[in-house]
Amino acid sequence: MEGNVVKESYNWVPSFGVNLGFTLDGLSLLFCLMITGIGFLVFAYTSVYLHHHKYLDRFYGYLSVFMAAMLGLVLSDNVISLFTFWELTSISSFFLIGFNNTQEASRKSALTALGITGLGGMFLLAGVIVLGNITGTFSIAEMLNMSPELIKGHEYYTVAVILLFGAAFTKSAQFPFHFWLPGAMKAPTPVSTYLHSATMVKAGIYLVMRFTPVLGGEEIWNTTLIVVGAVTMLYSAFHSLFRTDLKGVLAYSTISALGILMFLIGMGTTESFTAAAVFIIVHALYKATLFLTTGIIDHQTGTRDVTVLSGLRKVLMPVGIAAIIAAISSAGIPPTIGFLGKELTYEATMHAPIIATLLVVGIVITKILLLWAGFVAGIKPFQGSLPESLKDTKMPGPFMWVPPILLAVLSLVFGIMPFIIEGSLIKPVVSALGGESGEIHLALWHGFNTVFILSLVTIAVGTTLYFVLKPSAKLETAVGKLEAASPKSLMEKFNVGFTYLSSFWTRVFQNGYLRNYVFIIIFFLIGMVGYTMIGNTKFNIDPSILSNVSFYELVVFIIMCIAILFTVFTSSRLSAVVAMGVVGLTICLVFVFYSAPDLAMTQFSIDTLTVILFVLVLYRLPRYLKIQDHKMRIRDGILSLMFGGLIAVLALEVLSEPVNTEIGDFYAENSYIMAHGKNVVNVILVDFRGADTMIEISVLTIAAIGVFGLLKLRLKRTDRVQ
Amino acid sequence: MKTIILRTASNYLLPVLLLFSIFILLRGHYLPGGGFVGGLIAAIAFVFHSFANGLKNTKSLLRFHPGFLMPAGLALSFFSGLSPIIFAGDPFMTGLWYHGHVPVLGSVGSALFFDMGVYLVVVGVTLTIIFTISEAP
Amino acid sequence: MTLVEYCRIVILPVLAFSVILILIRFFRGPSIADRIVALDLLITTGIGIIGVYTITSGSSTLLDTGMILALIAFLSTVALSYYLERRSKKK
Amino acid sequence: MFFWNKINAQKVISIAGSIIAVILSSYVFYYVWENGTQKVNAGNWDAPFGIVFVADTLAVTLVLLTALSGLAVSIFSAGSVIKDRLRFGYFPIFHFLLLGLTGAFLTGDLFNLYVWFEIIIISSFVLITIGGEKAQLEGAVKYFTLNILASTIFLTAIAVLYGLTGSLNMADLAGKVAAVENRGLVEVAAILFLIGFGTKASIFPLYFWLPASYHTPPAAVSAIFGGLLTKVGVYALIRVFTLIFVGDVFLGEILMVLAILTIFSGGVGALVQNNVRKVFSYLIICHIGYMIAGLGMFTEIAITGVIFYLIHDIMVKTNLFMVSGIIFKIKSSNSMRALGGFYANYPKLSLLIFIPLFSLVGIPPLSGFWPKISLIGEGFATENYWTVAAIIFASFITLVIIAKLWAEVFWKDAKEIPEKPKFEYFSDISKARKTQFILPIVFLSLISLYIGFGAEHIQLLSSRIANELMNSQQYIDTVLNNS
Amino acid sequence: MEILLAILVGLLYASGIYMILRRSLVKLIIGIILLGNGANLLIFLLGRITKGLPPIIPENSKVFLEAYADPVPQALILTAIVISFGLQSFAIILVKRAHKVVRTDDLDEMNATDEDS
Amino acid sequence: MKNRFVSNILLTFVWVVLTGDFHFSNYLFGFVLSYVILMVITKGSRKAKYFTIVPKLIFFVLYFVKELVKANLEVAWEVMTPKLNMTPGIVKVPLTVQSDVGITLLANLITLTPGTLSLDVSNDKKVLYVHAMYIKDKEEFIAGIKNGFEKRILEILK
Amino acid sequence: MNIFIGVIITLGTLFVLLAAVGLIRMPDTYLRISVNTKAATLGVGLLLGGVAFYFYDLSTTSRTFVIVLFLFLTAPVGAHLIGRASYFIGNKLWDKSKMDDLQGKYQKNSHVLKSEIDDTPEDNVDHTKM
Ligand code: NA
Ligand code: NA
Repeated sequence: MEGNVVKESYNWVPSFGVNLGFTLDGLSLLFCLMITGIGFLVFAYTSVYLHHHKYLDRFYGYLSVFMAAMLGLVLSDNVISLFTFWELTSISSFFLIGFNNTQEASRKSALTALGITGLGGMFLLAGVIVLGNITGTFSIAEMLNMSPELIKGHEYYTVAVILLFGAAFTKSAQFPFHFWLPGAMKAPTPVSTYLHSATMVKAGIYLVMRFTPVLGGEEIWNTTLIVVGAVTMLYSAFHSLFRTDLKGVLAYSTISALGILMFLIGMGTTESFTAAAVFIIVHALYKATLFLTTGIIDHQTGTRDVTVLSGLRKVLMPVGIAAIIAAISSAGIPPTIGFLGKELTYEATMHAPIIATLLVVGIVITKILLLWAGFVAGIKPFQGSLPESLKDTKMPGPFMWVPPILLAVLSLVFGIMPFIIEGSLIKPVVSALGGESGEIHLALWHGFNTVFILSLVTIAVGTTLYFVLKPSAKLETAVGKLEAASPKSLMEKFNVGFTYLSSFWTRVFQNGYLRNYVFIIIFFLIGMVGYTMIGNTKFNIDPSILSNVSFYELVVFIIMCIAILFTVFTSSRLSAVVAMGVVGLTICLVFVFYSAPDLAMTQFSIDTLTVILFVLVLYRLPRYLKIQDHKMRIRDGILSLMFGGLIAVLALEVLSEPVNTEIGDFYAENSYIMAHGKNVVNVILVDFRGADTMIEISVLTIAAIGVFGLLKLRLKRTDRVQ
Repeated sequence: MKTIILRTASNYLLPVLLLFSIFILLRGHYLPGGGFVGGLIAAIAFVFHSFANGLKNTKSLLRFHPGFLMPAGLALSFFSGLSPIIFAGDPFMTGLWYHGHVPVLGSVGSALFFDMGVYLVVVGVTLTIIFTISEAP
Repeated sequence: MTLVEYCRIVILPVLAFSVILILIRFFRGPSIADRIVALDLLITTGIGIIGVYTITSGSSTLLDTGMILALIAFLSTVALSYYLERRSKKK
Repeated sequence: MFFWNKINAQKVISIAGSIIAVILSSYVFYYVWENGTQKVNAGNWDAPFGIVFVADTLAVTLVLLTALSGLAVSIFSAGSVIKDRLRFGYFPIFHFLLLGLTGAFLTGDLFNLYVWFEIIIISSFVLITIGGEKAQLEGAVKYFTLNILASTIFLTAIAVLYGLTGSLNMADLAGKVAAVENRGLVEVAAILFLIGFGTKASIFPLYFWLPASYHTPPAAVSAIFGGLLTKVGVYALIRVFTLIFVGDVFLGEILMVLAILTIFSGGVGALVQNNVRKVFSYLIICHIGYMIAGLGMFTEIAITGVIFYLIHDIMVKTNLFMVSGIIFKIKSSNSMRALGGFYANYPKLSLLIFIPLFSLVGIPPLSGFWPKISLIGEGFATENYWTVAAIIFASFITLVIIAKLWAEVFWKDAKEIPEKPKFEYFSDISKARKTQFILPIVFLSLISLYIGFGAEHIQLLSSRIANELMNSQQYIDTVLNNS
Repeated sequence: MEILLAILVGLLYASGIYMILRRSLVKLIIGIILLGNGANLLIFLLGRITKGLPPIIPENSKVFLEAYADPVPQALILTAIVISFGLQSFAIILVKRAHKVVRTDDLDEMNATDEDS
Repeated sequence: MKNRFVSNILLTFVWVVLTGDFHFSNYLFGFVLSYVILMVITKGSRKAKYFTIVPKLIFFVLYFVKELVKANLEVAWEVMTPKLNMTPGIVKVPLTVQSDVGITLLANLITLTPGTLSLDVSNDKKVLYVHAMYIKDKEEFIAGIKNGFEKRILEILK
Repeated sequence: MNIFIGVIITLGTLFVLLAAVGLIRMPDTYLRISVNTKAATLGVGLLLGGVAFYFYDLSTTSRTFVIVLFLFLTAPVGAHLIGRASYFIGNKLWDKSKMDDLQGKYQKNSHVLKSEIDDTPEDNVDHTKM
């Protein structure tokens, strides 16, 4: 399989360079096997787990969609289709987490998970687009074939890396985005098994691995991965100590494992790649097993509280065996593959490019804590005496207990015979990551060396810890107090703050007061137009345009000014209406003076009608309000005057520009000769621009229908609510 | 307003106003006027009549709902705009003209019918609005 | 001085002056009826101004506007009186 | 109008008319697609003297979309709008509105565009007030005032432009505006257009009328408003800024800043709403921001994204407001707090609704996703990082909001809402009427799916439109008969 | 005269906006009307004004013999005036209904639709 | 009476068309001519009304113009002189005319004359309330109206 | 001819001016309405007569004639209505007025106008009590 690549492609949106291109290489194969293999077992397991559930069909539907999406994700050669499947996994995960959607907690977790992974999705989208910009292609294969210097030297390289990390860290629950994952444990256990430990959360790992050959190797890439991975693994391994819910323990240990993976990839050596590849398998096997057994315990006993559970080996023996094997693998005790994984990890860490010693300390502590977590999840429930309340616990059907057994057995088989996976899985993965796959040789026994000593220390300390420190509700509560500073609550606080900001912003602008809306709009207009005018216009108002003013024109001007001011400032509505009549008359006179008899006539008729309308409505309207707010008036007055002044200056500016009467001249020349009319204005209205008039009378008609409806239509009480 | 003077005056002013409105409509193509102003004046005539005689009397004078004038006028305008497509194969609203001189009107063409449509719509709209308001509680 | 000049230099200013006087009444009121009367007279004067303006501009088509003013101006008065009456009835 | 009182006849005529409109506009679309930009001179007067109607690919695409939304909402109206409203001219005015939109897309004359805008706003005034309920009237007063204000500003802009050039024909203006020496005045005119159209398109800080009113009329009305009314403002902005005021850097920057603020305001607004229709209303604003951003970048690819988004948005927003209508019909409420249980009780319907909801989010490969590739890509290419951030923010917040809505309305247990006496619940109505509710949603959802999965076609279309817009000389030559 | 007309236009715009910014429904309508008048007058002014030469071809002539005012702005304003009339009548009725139903003339009290519900 | 008038108008048109001169003066001339012809050719009692009313109408108009000028000057004097010497008031004028047209005509003519203003007619049509600027003597004022406008109106409307 | 036109136009203008002065000077609404008719009748009539003579063609003559006719038809109706309305809204007569025969003849609610004062004083419009 090594080096063999299977390709299949279908052009989807070629304009974007988007195709459904699928490539099966070593990396894809590893993930494909996990997805289909564990998927198959989970499907079987679910048939019993949700046997009588009303919506089992729905559940299978979502699960199938998820599986398809996940496969698509790891097989895509095109980053856009990769993103598409990425989002589909988020959405199907949303539906699966929220499967018990009538429970508030379930909905909330689903929302949180979608929120975080959705945010990551946005990063991914931006990231792949930037990558597309850098490389000029959306095809991963083509990116891989490009000279890395071209990409890494590009100015957007860092942006692309940050964006991709954003996507990967959220999806793979890295600190500080990790908190959605424990929340996602609200989903039915098969979901937790499948999505939140084995597959979906590894999509981020996949992404980073996939792009390691393209973007990896730079300091920002490696350091970020190591630091984030290290913090994540330590932080969540530590946190798993304080859980009493089995799934909580598992969730935190999963996060920790994901951190380890990031950490390993970040080191960027063949050793670390090998370790990562092996650890993916290790983790998938033992964590899936533990989840499945936890599911069985939950399903059969009705509780997951680890402080209550004990002695179940007496009633659930096969399950117990699977769980214990998984726990041993998790602890890295031979002959499980877990041991191999741990050894490789220590080995790789010791050769880390930076601060190797510190990192070794970190990884050892993490492993110790994970040992504890694995024991608590896999051994503690089966150990000791069976409490009275759990005496009636029955074995579930074989579809439920066979899958974990199978997985547990695989942990053993691969541990004992690592060559099975060496050539078929590990080497292809490492070479896909750009490592030297030739150097790899997997074996359980590496000899007595530093790594082995570290392993021994890990096991010893971990086991001791297991016996000393029992999970307890007290501890959980105690650590709960620290929650205030955790990323989750910080995020929640941010959430609250942002919601507050949102409400505030919305209320400030959308405050319900029409006058404020108008004020803002006009203010905006003045600002924009004023800025432009001050910056650009010449203020060269041509004095020749100001033809002499006759006395009667001046009088018309004065009357109109006074009438307008009177309209504005009178305290009687009726006086305002009458004053508007005066305004109308003076406008009419202006039209007469300046050669527009048609306009004068129309203006006057319409003014008369407006007065009539007002009069018919006015006595049903209230008198003016007696609200005196001088500050407001002055503010509005200044704004209005600025607005008016702006328009006036604008008008004068335009008037000093040369005039072009081409169109009017055409009308005038052809009005009689071609359109048989001598009143050019009328000819324009009914002929040259008759379309305007046609529409205009439609406007009038609609207005009339509207008025009619507005006044005549009274909804019946029954209709009012419709 | 029940005053004898207004009522009587309205009886002689109504025909004068209506006649005047048609006059204004017809001469619009040559001199100031046209469908808009004509229609507005006709509408004002009826409104005036309703002030003097009450809405009921004016409505009975009209015999049909003024709202009917709107679709009628729209249709007239629209078809006079459509006529060139039908009769001459020209685009919408191309002027069609009867080439000959008709007393009073001058040339007769589709534009005149268009303007008449405008007139009817304006009358219909204005009266609908004002009558509706007058009737509303 | 020709007639046109006479109209422009003497007649129009006098009419304009009358308009200012009427406007003073409009402003002073005191009752709304006074304002309506002032508006009415303003329009009538406006017709006169339009008439004289046709002489100064030599364009008699502008008289058409005068016709409209003469015929429908009083409708505002009718409407406003109608309003005043109904309002007083309500009291 | 001659069938004033025969409601059933009105319904049939309305739907039949809408179907004919779809057929006609499809034909015109096909014709223009095959033969390029077409024009018709109204009254046989050549441009720039007469009014010219120009069918370029953008125009016919929008006309086709209008017809499609029109058909859907027409059917939806037949089922959902109550008799009394129908008796008072609902359908005629609804079709006037569609006519107005079509005319606005097709006209090549600026003043004629104003007149079409007026027919649109007066129809929308009537539709928004028809029924005259308290909320409707309160909303309408604001809607009315701010839209009139916008129209006045638009008219002011026309006055300035006419004063500068003496022309109203947009193609003619393209040349004449370019020749004006006083660039400051041209810029002022452009800003006036920006404010006039921007108010209609509901960009920041001009959008206030929208959240104040869109949730008040019947859902069918909101649907057509939500789908098309703001878009005609966007269309007008695209038209004048690609044809008349081309490539002004200052304007581009302004558009970009406004786009970011629009996205933010719409997004945070939607976040804090409880009423489903208000959520959608704010999301309209938020997503208008995308289009304005693309216009501000002013590259061919960005415009392609804008057009793609426009096409997607028209379909999906129309659909969502119809969805809000069906939700209201089922539970007599649009409050997210009060609603619940849809998934349990109406699983098939829920899955149907899932399509427009998540198309809106832009979950790939649903329709809202594709244009983002162009927009984000061009955002980087033109170094508008804040805009990219805003687009990402908007996508994210839309996701969060829709997921929340899904959780509240669909997942949450059905709450006991006291049954409104005499409310005609969805379960009470005949099968035929249920079909009238659901069929249009299915119809538009299918179109949305097509836009998503057949993105290649839409992308081809969008890029052709963008190409035509960026190379406007061809449009100008067609209109002015230059050869 | 242009300068006076420009001032008038400015004043009409200013007073229109000022009235719209008040709280009373009636003032709102008056403001809209004033604003509309301002816009019409602006078109008129920017279309350049000409004294005493209406664009009407003399009786016995087929074309203009002397200068004439530009007819285009006049036609535009006519259309705009009539449209505004339609809108204004609708506005007046809307205000009447709003007042009747909402029972206030105070625009500040009409903010229920903006509140979160 | 109506028939006569219509005939008169028709004949006028015939005249105008015959002469082919469409000027205003020709219309007027045609009208007078056909009026005279009609007057000559019409016989019987019906003749009286139409043919006596036209001269009366003319005289009436002249009378009105005279009153108009007189009152205008009167008011002009009042306005110009610095002191207001008016004795205004509202006078109840009993009506003899009974027809609506008559009452309206009377009232309007009174109003058109400066200085006087018809305020309203009582609902039973018995009295007209007139506001006047100069009421030296109430009876005299009433008589002035009754013997002036009202008498003439009665004659015309007979 | 021009001198004749000048004279009648001047006269017309003077009458309009006097009406305007009258409007200012007259002490009550009714008197103002009364002087108002000056401008509407002789003032504008003479002015337009001048216009008619100036242009001296059929179309101008008929138009001026029509304007004057319209004014004569409409002005008194308007005056009547506004005068009546002023009485309703309680505009008082000038205090030097000699008499008010209208006192107490209007009914407040029905606006019926009687020719004699009858026995419903509580319903009568009475300016002395307002
Ligand atoms: Na037109
Ligand atoms: Na008098």
